[in-house]
Amino acid sequence: MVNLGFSIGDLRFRNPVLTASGTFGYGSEFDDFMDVSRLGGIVVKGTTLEPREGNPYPRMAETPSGMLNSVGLQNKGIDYFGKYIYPRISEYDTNVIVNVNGSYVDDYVALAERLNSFDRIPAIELNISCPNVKMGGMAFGTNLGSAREVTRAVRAVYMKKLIVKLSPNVTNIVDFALAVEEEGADAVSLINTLLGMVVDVKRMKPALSTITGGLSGPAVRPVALRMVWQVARAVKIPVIGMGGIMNTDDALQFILAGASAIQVGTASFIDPLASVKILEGIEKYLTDKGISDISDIKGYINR
Amino acid sequence: MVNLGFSIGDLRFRNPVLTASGTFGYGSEFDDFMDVSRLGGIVVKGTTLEPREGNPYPRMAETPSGMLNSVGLQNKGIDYFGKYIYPRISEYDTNVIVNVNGSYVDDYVALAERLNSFDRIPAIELNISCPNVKMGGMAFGTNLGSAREVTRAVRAVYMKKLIVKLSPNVTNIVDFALAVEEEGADAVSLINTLLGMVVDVKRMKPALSTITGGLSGPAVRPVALRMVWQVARAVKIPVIGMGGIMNTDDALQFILAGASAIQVGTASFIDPLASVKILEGIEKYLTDKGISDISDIKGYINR
Amino acid sequence: MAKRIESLTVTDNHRLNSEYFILTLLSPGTLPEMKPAQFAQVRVEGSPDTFLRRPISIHDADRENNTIRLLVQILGKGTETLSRLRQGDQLNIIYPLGNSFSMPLKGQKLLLAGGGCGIAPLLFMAKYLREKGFNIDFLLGFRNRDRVIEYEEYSSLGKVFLTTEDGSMGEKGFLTDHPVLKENRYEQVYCCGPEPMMKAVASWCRMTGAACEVSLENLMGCGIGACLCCVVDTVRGNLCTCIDGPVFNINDLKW
Amino acid sequence: MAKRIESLTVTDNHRLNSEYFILTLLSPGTLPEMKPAQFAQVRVEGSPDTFLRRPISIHDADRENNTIRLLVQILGKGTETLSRLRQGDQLNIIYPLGNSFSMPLKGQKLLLAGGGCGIAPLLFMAKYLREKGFNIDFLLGFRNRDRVIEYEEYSSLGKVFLTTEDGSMGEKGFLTDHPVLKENRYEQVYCCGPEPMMKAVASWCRMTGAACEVSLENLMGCGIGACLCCVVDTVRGNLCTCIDGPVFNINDLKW
Ligand SMILES: Cc1cc2nc3c(=O)[nH]c(=O)nc-3n(C[C@H](O)[C@H](O)[C@H](O)COP(=O)(O)OP(=O)(O)OC[C@H]3O[C@@H](n4cnc5c(N)ncnc54)[C@H](O)[C@@H]3O)c2cc1C
Ligand SMILES: Cc1cc2nc3c(=O)[nH]c(=O)nc-3n(C[C@H](O)[C@H](O)[C@H](O)COP(=O)(O)OP(=O)(O)OC[C@H]3O[C@@H](n4cnc5c(N)ncnc54)[C@H](O)[C@@H]3O)c2cc1C
Ligand SMILES: Cc1cc2nc3c(=O)[nH]c(=O)nc-3n(C[C@H](O)[C@H](O)[C@H](O)COP(=O)(O)O)c2cc1C
Ligand SMILES: Cc1cc2nc3c(=O)[nH]c(=O)nc-3n(C[C@H](O)[C@H](O)[C@H](O)COP(=O)(O)O)c2cc1C
Ligand code: FES
Ligand code: FES
Repeated sequence: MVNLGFSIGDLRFRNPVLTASGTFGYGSEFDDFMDVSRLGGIVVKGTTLEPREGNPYPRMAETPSGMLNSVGLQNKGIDYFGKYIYPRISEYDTNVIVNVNGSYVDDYVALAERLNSFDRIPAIELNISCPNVKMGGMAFGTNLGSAREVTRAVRAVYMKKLIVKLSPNVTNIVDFALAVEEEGADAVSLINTLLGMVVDVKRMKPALSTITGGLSGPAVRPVALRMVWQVARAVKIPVIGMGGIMNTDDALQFILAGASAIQVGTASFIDPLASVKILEGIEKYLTDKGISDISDIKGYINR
Repeated sequence: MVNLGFSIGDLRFRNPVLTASGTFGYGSEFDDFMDVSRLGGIVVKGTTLEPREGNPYPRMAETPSGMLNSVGLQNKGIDYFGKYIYPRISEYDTNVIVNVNGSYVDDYVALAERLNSFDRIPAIELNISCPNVKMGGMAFGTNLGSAREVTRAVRAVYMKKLIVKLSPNVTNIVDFALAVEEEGADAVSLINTLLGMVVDVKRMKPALSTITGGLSGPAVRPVALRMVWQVARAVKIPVIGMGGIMNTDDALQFILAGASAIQVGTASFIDPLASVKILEGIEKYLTDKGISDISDIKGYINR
Repeated sequence: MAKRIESLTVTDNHRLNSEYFILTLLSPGTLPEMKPAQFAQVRVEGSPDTFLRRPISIHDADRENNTIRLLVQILGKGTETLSRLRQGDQLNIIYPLGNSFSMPLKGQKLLLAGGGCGIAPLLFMAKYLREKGFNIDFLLGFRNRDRVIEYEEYSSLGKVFLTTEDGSMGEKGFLTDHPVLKENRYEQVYCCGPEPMMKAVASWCRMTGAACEVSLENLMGCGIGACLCCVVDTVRGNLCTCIDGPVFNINDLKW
Repeated sequence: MAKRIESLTVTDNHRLNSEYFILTLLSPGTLPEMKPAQFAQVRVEGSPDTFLRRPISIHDADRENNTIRLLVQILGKGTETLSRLRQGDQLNIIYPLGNSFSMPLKGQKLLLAGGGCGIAPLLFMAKYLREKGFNIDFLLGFRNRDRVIEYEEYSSLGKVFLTTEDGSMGEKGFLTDHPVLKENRYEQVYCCGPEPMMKAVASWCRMTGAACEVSLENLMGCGIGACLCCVVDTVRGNLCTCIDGPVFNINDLKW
């Protein structure tokens, strides 16, 4: 038997394959295809205090080996989540993590406080990197002072595991990782989407209603991998890597570069089974190589 | 007849299609395929004062819709250039631009001074964004103070047109564009490559000898286009856009977003004729639409 | 109606004209239950530029032979690649997706209106309605005579009224210009096609008081409600075309 | 020898075994002049993951029929996609690229040594040498009997000495284990194959004083000297495998 597990502090994950926020709905969208509970965890949709309608259509454009989105955190707010989604999602036998968003520090804090009381939510992912909202989001994740401030404030009220999700749209992501680690983050996850744009030449207009959006998919993988490698060498807390992971080989790249776990994002759109296939693939890889614990290959390229 | 030309100050380009430094050799590599003089200009290989061997092999990795390189400015130095390459390259009836590199401000300055005397070189492109050298390069392009300093110093000695090539590996590229504009740059070109990485899972090692390298090709196009759009709205000097331009449609995206001209980079590896095809394609597009001057569509999406 | 991912075998790729073709696909097992207007998310292999799946309506289903048919218009790189599929090739799809047209009330006078590739879901719907004993009229719009497709197929299921933009077949003009709309009092209209066409039909329905459902064709990231990219602005806020649609009652839309 | 970009027509795709196939390609015009060890940069269409062209040696050229042949080993996504080409498909290539093996001196005793897909350029070279009146010996290495390819072809051009790693055909072991190397005094060796094999041959040549040229297989970005990605560390500094090579004299290499 291969040990695939990892931990954030005393929170145990049975394997290192999670799904990325905004790409896996609330899990139930995938029930027809797979047993969601097999995963190490799922990170649900970006959630805010109040309901949000998100940005106008069109919110998506296809790009070479990737896609651009500007959903803009459409969600029904924490009340609706607590009442209608939480009971259903609590049935999953895996770690369900809520992706937490706000326009002001107070929003994040209020939301995190509310989430303390959700027994079946053992961790939150603080999204300070959403490029698709006018206020908050990436503004926090691209300014060291704000990143510190919001992490500190949330840390002060949130009792369980705090993961901070970093923005790749910065000169030096390591500075941000170190800053949030210092402010008490239990783990960091990266990368969120790269800010990008597509012009529809036929219509002579931007493809997205919001002009710019967030780039994801295999196109960004080399950038994501580089950042995960840089951050993993710098921080002591676990690093959850993501960005363009489509298959086992891609996932292993991140683990070899130092990630403790990975999140599968856009890949789930192309193959809803991507996450479980990757999980099986990692297990097979380790078994074939006679490696009994995944931690043996974590950061291997640095040796 | 369609007017495709554009100018940097009083330097006239007959059309907006240039080739990107490091991807078109010294032009002669393409003589068998095309008449290089048809292009608006060519930017030759990154040049330094002294000869450089570049980084060890492997220096390249394929990525989804792109490639990673860490050539590291291999070139024979300015003396060799002046003696053996300049005479040959001067035969081209188009603007030949030298991409200028250094480890210290003084290197850039010395090289720029030398280039003053090359009559057939009407402009230089100051590369403050090479991610593949240990000293200089991107270090200048990711620090506002250094970017200013090197631009100012070169401006003080260089008499002809000064283009500054910006790095995309920054939080806010507009700040850099404005800074170098203020320091006297006649134009900006962007983007250089995004810092990325690939791990060879089979060998459990980084694919590149240098671990990280520069990502180019269509994968980066949405990021490049977004940055060109941001910069073009902020500066008054011409913006030369590049990053993943493979065909006419891609080139038009940049022009519609505000670029005065574009550079074709990695595309020339896949199709050595890419640049002339794009030139012909732009001309046809304008003719078909009955547009007589390309400047009529420059920045059209902002209207 | 569980969704599934399945690789089906192309048993036929029939070219209708320069723009349209019909793929016949054999399921390796038994077809799932499917309803009219549901669609499949099709994986386009071998096309470097098609990263995402492409949504294509179920045009027809043959439960006896476990085959489905897709009517596809060549629009860009994805559909162009699909047009080159050959017998024996595999096609990976996720299906059936989305809601479906609602059932009409007994005795209602029905119109199935469509244009372009929007006629695709109408065939499946017509067969469904015929099984339930309904009579149907079709109102189909094309650019010109050469673009008219599947005239026979539809004719065998109901009365077909045609418009072409240049008048080379049927009535000249757009769908809503057809005199049949003045001569008949349709009570329930099912519509699919280009947005301007659907909007015209919708406003005609509003005028005449006919109930109307339209099947929308938004850009889709996932097709299963996971990405929230395919939204349409409704009176109940942003809804997903892929799971809350593709069929919407026009009263819910802000048209 | 001007380089050109050309779309050639696949007239045959012959499968040798699970790993190797030979493509025959018809030029739309007259073949360019080509020399042994030159290669083509092959565009792999329809493979979402192959962004760059793939370098493949000219295995054979038939000037009368204006066809060339490529011997390809399936290694990854690019070559796998090429293996599925069918008669009539188009293949876009840039060719001929690179330098070539040098001519031997009159009367020199020659050995053409290769393994795996490294035997590809040796056929072209052998034909070339035969035309010039040279006699040749081949020393070819394979993993096992089932992997031996084109034995007849090479046999018709010279004496073929074989090694297989498991001894299932020819001598057991690696190329340099073959007794023919002890029995003969080769003066000029042309070699192509996996790097460890070429290094072994090179050191044997150094030992015996034979002149030796090897054809390298580096990763290539462009194939035409524009990207500087394909460098090899030589006594004259970093040189490009694509234009300064693929053939290098072992005295220039730091092996
Ligand atoms: C629920 C649903 C059912 C559909 N059923 C069918 C069907 O049965 N048969 C059929 O032929 N097509 C159908 N479509 C449309 C089909 O999905 C698109 O034509 C296809 O995705 C185009 O892919 P492509 O790669 O060929 O074009 P691309 O190269 O992606 O695009 C070509 C051009 O078409 C535009 N475009 C592409 N997709 C859409 C879209 N969905 N809406 C508006 N503009 C678009 C692009 O912006 C671009 O300008 C359906 C769409 C939906 C949402
Ligand atoms: C001048 C030259 C001539 C060649 N001639 C032939 C020939 O005649 N027949 C033939 O079958 N092959 C030849 N090759 C090798 C051929 O180019 C590669 O096998 C091919 O590019 C692999 O592409 P792929 O997409 O199938 O593999 P990929 O999916 O790109 O790679 C699969 C694996 O092979 C490794 N790999 C790929 N290319 C190379 C390389 N060039 N060197 C070392 N490792 C590599 C990759 O790192 C990876 O691990 C030649 C190469 C050169 C440089
Ligand atoms: C449609 C879409 C919606 C997303 N929504 C969120 C979100 O709500 N919160 C968040 O932190 N990240 C969101 N992301 C970013 C992903 O979680 C992930 O960081 C990013 O897509 C990179 O991974 P990938 O390339 O594997 O998709 C979204 C991404 C996509 C494509
Ligand atoms: C192999 C290679 C070498 C490069 N060398 C240089 C260089 O010497 N100087 C420079 O300013 N940019 C260099 N670049 C960057 C390109 O000029 C260009 O900015 C970048 O590749 C983005 O454009 P593209 O996606 O069209 O290639 C190089 C790029 C590649 C791929
Ligand atoms: S297409 Fe993803 S939610 Fe509808
Ligand atoms: S492959 Fe580009 S220089 Fe050799």
